[in-house]
Amino acid sequence: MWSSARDVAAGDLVIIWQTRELIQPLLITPGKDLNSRFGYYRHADLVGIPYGSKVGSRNGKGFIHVLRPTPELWTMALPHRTQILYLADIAFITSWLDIKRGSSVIEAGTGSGSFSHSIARTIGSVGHLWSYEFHEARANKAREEFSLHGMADIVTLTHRNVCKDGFTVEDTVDAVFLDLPAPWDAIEHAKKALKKTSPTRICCFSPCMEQVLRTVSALNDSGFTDITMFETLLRPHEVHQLSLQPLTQAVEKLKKLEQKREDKRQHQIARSSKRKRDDLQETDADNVGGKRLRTQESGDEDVSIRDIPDAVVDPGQSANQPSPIKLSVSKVSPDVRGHTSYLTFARLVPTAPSKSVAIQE
Amino acid sequence: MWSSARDVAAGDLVIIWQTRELIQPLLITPGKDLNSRFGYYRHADLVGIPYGSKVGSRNGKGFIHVLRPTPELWTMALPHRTQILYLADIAFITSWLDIKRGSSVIEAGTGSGSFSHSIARTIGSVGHLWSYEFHEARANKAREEFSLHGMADIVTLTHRNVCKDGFTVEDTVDAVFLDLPAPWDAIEHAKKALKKTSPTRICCFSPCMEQVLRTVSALNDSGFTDITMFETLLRPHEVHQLSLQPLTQAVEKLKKLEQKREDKRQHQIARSSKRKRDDLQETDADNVGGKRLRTQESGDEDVSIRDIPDAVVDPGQSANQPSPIKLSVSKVSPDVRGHTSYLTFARLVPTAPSKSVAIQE
Amino acid sequence: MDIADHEDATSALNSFKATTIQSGHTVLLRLPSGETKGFKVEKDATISIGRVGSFRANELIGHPYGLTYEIRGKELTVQPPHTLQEVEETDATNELINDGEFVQPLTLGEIEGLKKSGVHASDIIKAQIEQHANYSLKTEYSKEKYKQRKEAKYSKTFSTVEPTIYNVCDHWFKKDQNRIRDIRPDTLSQILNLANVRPGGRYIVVDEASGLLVSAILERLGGEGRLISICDVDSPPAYPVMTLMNFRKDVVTNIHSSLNWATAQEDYTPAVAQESSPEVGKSERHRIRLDKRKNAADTLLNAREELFAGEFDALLIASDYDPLEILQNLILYVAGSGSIVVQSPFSQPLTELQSKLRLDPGYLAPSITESWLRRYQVLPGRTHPTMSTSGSGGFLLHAIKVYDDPNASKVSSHRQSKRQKKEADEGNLTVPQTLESYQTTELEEKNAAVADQASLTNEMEPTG
Amino acid sequence: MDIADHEDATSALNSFKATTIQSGHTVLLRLPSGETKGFKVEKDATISIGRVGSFRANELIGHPYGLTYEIRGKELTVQPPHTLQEVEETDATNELINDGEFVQPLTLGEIEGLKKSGVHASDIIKAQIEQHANYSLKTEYSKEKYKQRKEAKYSKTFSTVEPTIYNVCDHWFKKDQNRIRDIRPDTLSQILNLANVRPGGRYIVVDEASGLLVSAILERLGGEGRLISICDVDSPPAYPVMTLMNFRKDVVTNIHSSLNWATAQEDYTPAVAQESSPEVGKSERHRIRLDKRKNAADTLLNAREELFAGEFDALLIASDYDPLEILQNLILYVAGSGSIVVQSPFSQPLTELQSKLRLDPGYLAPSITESWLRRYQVLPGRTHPTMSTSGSGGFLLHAIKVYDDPNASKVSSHRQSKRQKKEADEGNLTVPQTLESYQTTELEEKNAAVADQASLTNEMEPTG
Repeated sequence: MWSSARDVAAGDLVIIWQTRELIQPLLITPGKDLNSRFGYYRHADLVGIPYGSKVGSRNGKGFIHVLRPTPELWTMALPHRTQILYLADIAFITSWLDIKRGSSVIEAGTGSGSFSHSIARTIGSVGHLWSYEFHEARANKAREEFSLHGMADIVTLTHRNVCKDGFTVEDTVDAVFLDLPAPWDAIEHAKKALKKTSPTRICCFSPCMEQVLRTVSALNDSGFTDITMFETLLRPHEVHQLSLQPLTQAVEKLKKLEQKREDKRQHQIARSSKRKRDDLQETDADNVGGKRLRTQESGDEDVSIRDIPDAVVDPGQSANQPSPIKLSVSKVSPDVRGHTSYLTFARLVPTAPSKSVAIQE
Repeated sequence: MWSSARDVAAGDLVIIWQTRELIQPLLITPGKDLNSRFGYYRHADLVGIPYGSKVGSRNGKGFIHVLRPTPELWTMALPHRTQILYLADIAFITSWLDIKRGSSVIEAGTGSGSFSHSIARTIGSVGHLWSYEFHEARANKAREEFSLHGMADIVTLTHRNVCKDGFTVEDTVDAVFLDLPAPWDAIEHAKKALKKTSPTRICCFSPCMEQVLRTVSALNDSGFTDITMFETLLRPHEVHQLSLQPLTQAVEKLKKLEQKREDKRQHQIARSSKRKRDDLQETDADNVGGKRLRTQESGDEDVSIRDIPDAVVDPGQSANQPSPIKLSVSKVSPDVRGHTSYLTFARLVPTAPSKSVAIQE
Repeated sequence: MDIADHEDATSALNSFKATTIQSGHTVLLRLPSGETKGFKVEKDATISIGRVGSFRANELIGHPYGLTYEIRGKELTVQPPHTLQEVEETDATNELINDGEFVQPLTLGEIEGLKKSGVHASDIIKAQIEQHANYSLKTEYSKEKYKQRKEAKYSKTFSTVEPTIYNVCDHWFKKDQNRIRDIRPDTLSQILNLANVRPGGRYIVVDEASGLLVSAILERLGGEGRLISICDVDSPPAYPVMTLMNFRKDVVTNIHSSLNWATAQEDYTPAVAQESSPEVGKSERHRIRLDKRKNAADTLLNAREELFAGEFDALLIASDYDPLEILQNLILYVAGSGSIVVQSPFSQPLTELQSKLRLDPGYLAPSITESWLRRYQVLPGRTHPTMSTSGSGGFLLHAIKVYDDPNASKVSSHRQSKRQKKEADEGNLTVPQTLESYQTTELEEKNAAVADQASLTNEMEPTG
Repeated sequence: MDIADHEDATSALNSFKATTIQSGHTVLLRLPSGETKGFKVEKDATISIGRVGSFRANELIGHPYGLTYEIRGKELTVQPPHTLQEVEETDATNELINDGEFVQPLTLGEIEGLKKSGVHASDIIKAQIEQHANYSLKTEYSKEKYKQRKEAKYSKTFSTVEPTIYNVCDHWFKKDQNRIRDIRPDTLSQILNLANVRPGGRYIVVDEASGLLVSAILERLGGEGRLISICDVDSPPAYPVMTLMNFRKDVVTNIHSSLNWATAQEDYTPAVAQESSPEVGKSERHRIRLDKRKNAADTLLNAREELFAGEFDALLIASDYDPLEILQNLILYVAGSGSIVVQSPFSQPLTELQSKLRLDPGYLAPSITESWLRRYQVLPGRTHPTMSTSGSGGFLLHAIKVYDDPNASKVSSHRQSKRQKKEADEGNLTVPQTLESYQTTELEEKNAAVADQASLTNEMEPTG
């Protein structure tokens, strides 16, 4: 597929990593420039540098990392033509369907090609992928892309409505992957396309439960067995630095705070001044305000780092205080994708051999 | 409900905690004995001790903890007449249905009473629970239990098939909870029983998705709104003590091991003895065996604590070695309940007030 | 229930919370986007909710919560409840629609014109749909999605949201989960049940979750019981979460007291208590101030006395201070067999705590749980879990306070009166009925050993 | 694909793994209980699977994997595949069945008699059902459950399970997840994809997961590529997981080498390499031994040379040693833009590692993920997630090896030939087509700042 050389060459497709949210493919075309918020770069400057290099912009506005494409990076960088499959689903489907070097695979539809790239990588040049897309413009774009990425030998792309017209191969493939709105219409076609001499497998990708129920029923009717269904997700974790404050310190601070306020009050009483009435209340209000502000700040920055007012503690004293417990901790990120699709799997059992089958070696 | 006194009295229902797997209710009946694998106890001995006491057996065979019943402990201790609801579902349902002090609630069916006890606790003596059970023997057992637990004033138990015959109250309750095989048959009845002057709520508890789909449709047809569905689970975490071994130590051990073996070999060559041939292989085999055995042990005990062979290290040297990093870590227990039921919720919106409604205060 | 005074309880209940919207309430409104926002309802004031519109607060006052309204001018019309509509699948697919060619036929100016002329949102959408070149080619699913998006944009409807603890927690969790320490409604409900919070109960809480725990416990007490909260500022903080609950202040004052970490120390004498000089013969103003001060002092001293008397039903902790230190300060005041529930956004502090508590015979079965919650879309034909969910709802540690008997595991130790001894000797050896299932249970380990491995088993959910 | 020799690759493929059961294979059999167990298939031997029965191994040899058999005597009959049966709901409920009265009408002795007389399992079940007093009163669901339970108990059928890496991992995970460090099939699949494991690739692995990673990488290489594994014992360990894969040993030897933590040190000279004296003129036996030793030495030295030459595609780690130390030892040998994947059963070691790596400019975007997996029962009318699932499938840390340029963030720094400079000057400033979507992207922070907050965002799953 992509270049496996150490260094970037003209004509290579590279991945330009600017931030986690900005990962873009780039076809190295000396003479062209790359202009982004993170600076200005010339393609020519990237030729000859090793893959994985950090490159500063010509105008000092930032930097990029120049990476070698992988199907996983491609999934993060690709132009979306449809909703796409992500790592967790792709990896799990590949594993359940036992897709590996040399496998023959069908996928329908091609969509944005996220799954296609991963499968092409995994089956290698001795495997083959038949990919079907019913949307003509998308099919054409995908075909261009596969060709540009050196996958033309591995992938055969067909513009076709497989639910109506079936697949282009028979008794040929080890695995079928259906990402269609109505996969049940393609299941009999899939059965035809699968090999009959060894165990073969199918996966249907459906976001809704009602589609699953209909798919299960169709798979069962077509003689598929071991029908099972999975959901898988990748839960990214955030790392935080947590410090558990010692309580004794808070107790001391509060005692001092109260004493200070009491001293002030006594002082005022002694002076018998006119401004008596408001002082206590002011102190109260200030304090409540301070507390709320702190809570908000810690909310905005990091909930785990919390402080009680430092103003009232003599700096000299803190050395005697127990120090906070520091921990490096993690939790699942708040915005986890909660569902992608249901993955319905089934097997097609090979025809039983006759008793006279010779022992193969 | 249960005793709120500090000390255990004769006639109290207490919870006897022997192990996490063995938690049993006991009605304190002086004159009777409690005989278990963990020793022999007299009820009379438990009278007058504070709740929460650890009590040793008379025959020195173990101990028990004598606890005050709570609905949560009752759920762990109750005699199962059916599959029961557990903490996560009960708590969530209670919260979504806004069940609190003074609430009027319907549940069907009563089952083993796990939900009933929790609801009775939460609504208190000013609330009321109408509980329906279609299985006569179970209804009778539950009625006895409620009476024994001092809940007779809070719970009205009716032996009735609510799908066929509906509920015994109208325009009365704030919330309905249906744990029935065919909840859709009871939804119109539930609507009749709910108050119409304030927002009311319903929850249907169904293990299978097909039941959910049918329930959602019935709720919608009956005019319930905000139909939504949840699953909730409690994932218990195991705590492990983890030590990350320093790699440098392993490197040194391996170097010594190899040197030792090489010395032995050279020694043998020098002696030109007959037994040459097997030595190297033996060492290999031993080592492999040792490795496998260790892995198994760590598998049986704690996967996280791992050692490389200590036999080959001089004890004097370990002081100079970097010490392993010790961490107290946790992970989800391997045997988590993966599904209990789908919780389908909906609201019944109160009738809109006329424009002339007086402002209440 | 063991609550004595039925009548008192009922009256407290009736006055704890109004069931209809009142002037002075802070009311959550659900906007067309699905988001909830809090608005103060004041008699004769105008409530303005951004581009959805504005209306007079009086229109809501006296209404039950939970209704849906449409704003027409400054007036509100109650809307019938929204029911789900079946989506019929047609033969249309997205096959022939070219990506990026999804043209919007009405210009923004045209839409604004329609809106100003008072055309109803659903008609604008319909107009858009009719003029949409590709609309009929799209599948019903895509159409529905498109319609919903448009509806959220042009709709002038909103609903009032009942201030249940579920709704308030949900609102805050979505708005700023850090401020409530990641406590999701499901986790909150577990905290309340694990701590056995019930009307008439007595609880201690350390709430650094913006008052979420305080609010939830007060809601569950419903006016009957006691709550002492312990904070790390010298005066009780204003809890932003509590604002949305619309409790009656007088009832809350009766059942809730607040101490701080200094005043909660037995060996500490608060400054107010040091007061001795009666300071008679001062001005009226001064006397009022002194009375106020006296009341505050009494409240404080009473709360201290109550705390130190102990026998609380449970201790609930959601704090950034070392939880072990908090327990060392407060465990004394929890009744035997009472619950301890500690919440943390991270598992690590609870892991450390559990590994210490399991060695302490004063805590029975300390166990850590994480709550898991999943919400589903249940539109007909399109049932699936929601695409985005909250990652974490925080972690809980639960344990039961017990009284150790250091001799119990070795030899038998009993307090026994002669009468009890006699009864016991006469008693038969039959196993009580409630324990009959026990006889057949196969146990593989002694309980002492099992108790040590406490963390390895699922306490709350025995398989059964 | 950039693989040169198409023919070689094909032949390697064909010989890597037999597609039918062969003598010498260790075959997983799925028993009626649903459990899988490994059995060695040796020509002419008898395979005994407990109470299910026994049969001659020859009956399986030459068959494709995945068939279901029934044991009749010592013979196997291939069974047609099992399909799901629709459960019809009747009006019956469990309402009238009294708990505890579910009497089994056939005694154990009677059942044994039937079994010995060769009655078919399904007939025994039928007989039991017919005599079951309450059976007709039970709901169809209960009946189905009852039938399944009985079937598992009396059935004499089993299936052969194809040794896919999924099946082997699943088998080990259920059998003893500790020994494979909690690596569930889904987590394993993510490891392989994150590390970009592909035919022809070159990988370094530290596998303390009983050979699961080694097996999975070899399976993915399919005979083409290179794998160096580094272990903490002096000779390569026997990997129990690999036994079930039934790889051809000669192909594995060609693509897999093993070093240990001592021989993987550049500054260490292994003892075998110290050998200098030719020791000629010894006995035949001695010479054979010397040759063997010479071969072992060559293999070791070649593996060292290969490792130290570097440019590996990825480094995969599943180890109890401090992962930071492992990286410090091996990162040098990973190619620029190569992947690092570290697995742990606990999040904590990866949390520590991530907090260090994010400060190291040699690692791009170190991020921690946990895999989540849920399996469903999909019997018609009874679709729900399985009641028991594995709690944890372990955690992964993924990062990309990059070459830092300390000046890059401050000033521009370029290697530029004159020719390139000229081209660049002539080039137009148009943004390349593949970047066109970028122009409209709104970014709120500079990349330097964003990169610092690396862990706070979901790397692998951008919303889109």
